[in-house]
Amino acid sequence: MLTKVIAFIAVAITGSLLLYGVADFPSFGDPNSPANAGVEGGAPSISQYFITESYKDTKVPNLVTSVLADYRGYDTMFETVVVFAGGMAIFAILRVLRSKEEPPKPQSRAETFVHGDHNRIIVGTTCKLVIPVIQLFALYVIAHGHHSPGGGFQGGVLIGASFILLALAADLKTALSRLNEPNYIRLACIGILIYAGFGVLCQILGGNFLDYGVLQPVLFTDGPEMARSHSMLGVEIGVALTVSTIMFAIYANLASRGTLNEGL
Amino acid sequence: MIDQLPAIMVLAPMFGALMIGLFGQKDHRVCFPIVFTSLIISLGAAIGCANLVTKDGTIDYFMAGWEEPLGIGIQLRIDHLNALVIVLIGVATTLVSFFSIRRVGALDTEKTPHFYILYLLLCTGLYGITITADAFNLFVLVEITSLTSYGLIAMGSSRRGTHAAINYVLMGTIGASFYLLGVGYLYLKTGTLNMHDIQAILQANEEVRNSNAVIIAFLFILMGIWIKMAFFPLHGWLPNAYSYCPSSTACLLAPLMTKISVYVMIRVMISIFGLEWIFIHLGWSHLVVILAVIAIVAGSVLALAQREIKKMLCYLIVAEVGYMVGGAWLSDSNMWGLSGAMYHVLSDALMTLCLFFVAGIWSKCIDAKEIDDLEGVFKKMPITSACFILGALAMIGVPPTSGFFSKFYLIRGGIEGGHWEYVAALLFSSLVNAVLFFRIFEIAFFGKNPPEGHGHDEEHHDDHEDLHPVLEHEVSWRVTIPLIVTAVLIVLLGLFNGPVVEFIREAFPPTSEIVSARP
Amino acid sequence: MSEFFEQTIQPHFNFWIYVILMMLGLWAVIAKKNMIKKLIGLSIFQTAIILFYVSIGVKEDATIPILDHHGPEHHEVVHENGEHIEDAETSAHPEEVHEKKGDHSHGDDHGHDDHATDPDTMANPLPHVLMLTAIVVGVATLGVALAICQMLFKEFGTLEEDEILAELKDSASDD
Amino acid sequence: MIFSFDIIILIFLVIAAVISLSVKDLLSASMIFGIYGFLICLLWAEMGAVDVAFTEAAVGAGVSAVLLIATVFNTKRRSSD
Repeated sequence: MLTKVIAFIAVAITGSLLLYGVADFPSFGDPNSPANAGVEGGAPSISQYFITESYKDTKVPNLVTSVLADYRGYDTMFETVVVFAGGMAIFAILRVLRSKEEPPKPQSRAETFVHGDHNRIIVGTTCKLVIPVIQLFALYVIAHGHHSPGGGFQGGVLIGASFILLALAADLKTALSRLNEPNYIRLACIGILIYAGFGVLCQILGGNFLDYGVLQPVLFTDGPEMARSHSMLGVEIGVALTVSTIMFAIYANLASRGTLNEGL
Repeated sequence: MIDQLPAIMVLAPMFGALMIGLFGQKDHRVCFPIVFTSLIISLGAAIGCANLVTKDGTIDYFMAGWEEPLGIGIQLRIDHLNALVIVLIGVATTLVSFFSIRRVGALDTEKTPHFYILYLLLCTGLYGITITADAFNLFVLVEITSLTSYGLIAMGSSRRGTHAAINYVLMGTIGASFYLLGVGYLYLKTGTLNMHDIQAILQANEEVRNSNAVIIAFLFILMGIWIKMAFFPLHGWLPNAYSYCPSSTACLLAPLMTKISVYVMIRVMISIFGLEWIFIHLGWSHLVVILAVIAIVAGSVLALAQREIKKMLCYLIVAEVGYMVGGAWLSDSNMWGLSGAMYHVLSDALMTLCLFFVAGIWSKCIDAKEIDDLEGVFKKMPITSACFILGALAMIGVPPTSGFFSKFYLIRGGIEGGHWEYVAALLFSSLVNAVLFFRIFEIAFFGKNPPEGHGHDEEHHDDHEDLHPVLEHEVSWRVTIPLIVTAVLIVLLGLFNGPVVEFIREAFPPTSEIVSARP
Repeated sequence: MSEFFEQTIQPHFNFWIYVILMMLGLWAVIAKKNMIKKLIGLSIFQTAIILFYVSIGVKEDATIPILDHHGPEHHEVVHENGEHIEDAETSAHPEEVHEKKGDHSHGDDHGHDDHATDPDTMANPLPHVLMLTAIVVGVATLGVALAICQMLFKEFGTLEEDEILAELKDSASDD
Repeated sequence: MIFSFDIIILIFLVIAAVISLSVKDLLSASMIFGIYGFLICLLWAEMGAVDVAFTEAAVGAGVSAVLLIATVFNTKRRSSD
């Protein structure tokens, strides 16, 4: 009861403070709000810069992709690192490496999930049909992230989800036989290495970290803009690699309590 | 090459982590060399950057080369405020990495590479937090440090440790979210995320500066950082999390995490909102100093009540956080309080590192987790105990150590700012520290009760093998050397307090601006 | 009635809801006893912040932040009582941009290479970018927290906080 | 952005959040949390944040819900609150 009272007081105070701040917000959807158009009398905002100039800089029509992978590429690299760190943390916490664990208790899941053979067949066949389509779509999302919503992260989650689907429909062993443990950690590392490798390559060629423009001579493009555009694709592939493997790794560890021998 | 140093500093540990992921899983012996190399590269880059700052002043580094207009890219900035902090991070992480070799081996051998991956990513996060000049980038890096430290704390800890870890996750995430929320309010009002750009807009535009949203933004950023640094009423997660986790983790997290959060608070105060606005326009200074006083007193009293060594040290951290927050908010006209707080970040990190090293060694080698277990430890482990005495003296504030000088600056700030309650709390806390540590000295030197119960057998044993216990119990050089280095650094930082404080003070805006604006 | 609606409710409605959601999440984190419930609360708390950020970037009558680079034939914006019904793939027509903000010198020639776009026709991309990162951070945190929950369950056999605390107290008194 | 749509989704969102937090069966709570994810994804698509909506559809409604369900299966399904 006491916690409820404390919670109520904390929530009431926080909420009223936030509402107090909301009172002098610009109204919702106002194109001239400071965030959208800069402070009155000041310089035009950076978001306007992104909308008007980013295509000239990068030749990428999807502004979100160009801001994500180029202007704020440093953030995005660390976003990938966050995913990697999360995967590693889950591994460190949960993974049981010595197989002294008790055998799985099947009766606990029998009460929630009743598998019939018919379900197996229907689910298995559906997954066989659906998983390649998901993966193909994921590749499209990664590759077409320059022109449509999507990009490395979304595509990566989709690939990871296709593995999770395989693990759910068949079992975890089947999914792990496609992508086993040392390999998914390695692939995750390679993903970030691709990303950071682009950055370091830029440093070697004389630019700042992630300054894709200087990659022009290496990528044989027409100008620095196209070099940026192509590098972004490379970077997105790195993100997708890390995210897909780590998403699967998180699921595999959580579903099997870290033993990796039986899934849901 | 030289202008790439900031990026190298942040990225070297990350590359180290990736290399371990690629090559370290099969053969664990390659892990430590990689860790050591990458940390040394970072430390070298940090020292290089600090050296450049002393020569040329502030270094700006624009990620991806997006300089104009300010704020479209991500800016890194190394100035007088953080130059020493990055060196501190480099030194502390390198020293702890030595300490962690044996520790991890004992813990869970198969997870060694993963421990080191988390360790190195944590270092990346800490470096990144310290040098970034982008408010949102700070959030991302804070999350990296948080996630890795959740993993490090929960890995291989006891039942209590696991419970502490989940509390830490909940509190830490709420703290980071509050920070993010505050940044969102600021972004909504100013339209930019670059700290210096935000400050320019706030200074130029009176209406924005005095709007509710900006005040709420400041409040929430502050609350978020306070949760992260375990400022007293929000400290609940810290003691259990740090005292029930593996020692090498505690040695890494306890000195650095809270101190970096204090640094972030000072950075936010100076680089986003501006001291003038905070101290004169808002006038929350008295309130925060009173909160800090409560934190100092509560932390000290709670520390006095503990029987476990690590828990006692954890509550001392809570008290020390009170010192630093209070010091930063003293708002004295010469900013001695702020300088003292920043100096105390350095000195307290070293003191905490030293004490946690010793606590880790004790808990491992003679299985001493409670104060009563320390009977006669000074005889068995003279080097470790000597370092412990030095760390304890610094904590109490005895002259040649850095602890004395940081308290000196803080008290000076308190007197000049007219915050007598803060001065009193500081003295009270020093007194409590003295009581605490002399209690330990007493037990460790003379034993709690004379060893009659064990009979003459043991004494006999001691007499005959005069030197042998020393060799037996004193741990290997890998642990002793970092400890001695830390102890020496405490003294050195104390001896060179003048230049260090002068160096830090260059980061503050000229005092006249604030003095002239005072009512 | 409609005027009241437009002037009082509409401007800040999103922000109110975000506060409500956020407080629901915060309340769950503090008051709920079950760890999974706390984590669901935490996730709601985080999505509320994301909702806040995305609401910052919304502009009335603006489309998604993807430039149309196939030439002008795709542009169609229907005007109806000052409300726009947009095709999701189009950006607004340059002519009408001029009506709204006459002081822009560019935007007339909407050719293949010159994509001078009026900023008001597109949602602000920056909050979207930031929130992509925040979502990722959120799921990583959720995963780690769930892993710790499983460890808790392994050690205590329960996920209710009061039972865990009681057991911790018992074991402490045993020592 | 269509405002009436906006309001309807926001109200549904609050309802979904309340139900998800008040249901005693954790499996249902996780499922409703997935629904919450889909609703918020819809809201973002409607606000013009298509990339965020896409990510949320994949992460919030998909992976998060699956991770929650995985944990619920491996622990207890009932909760006291």
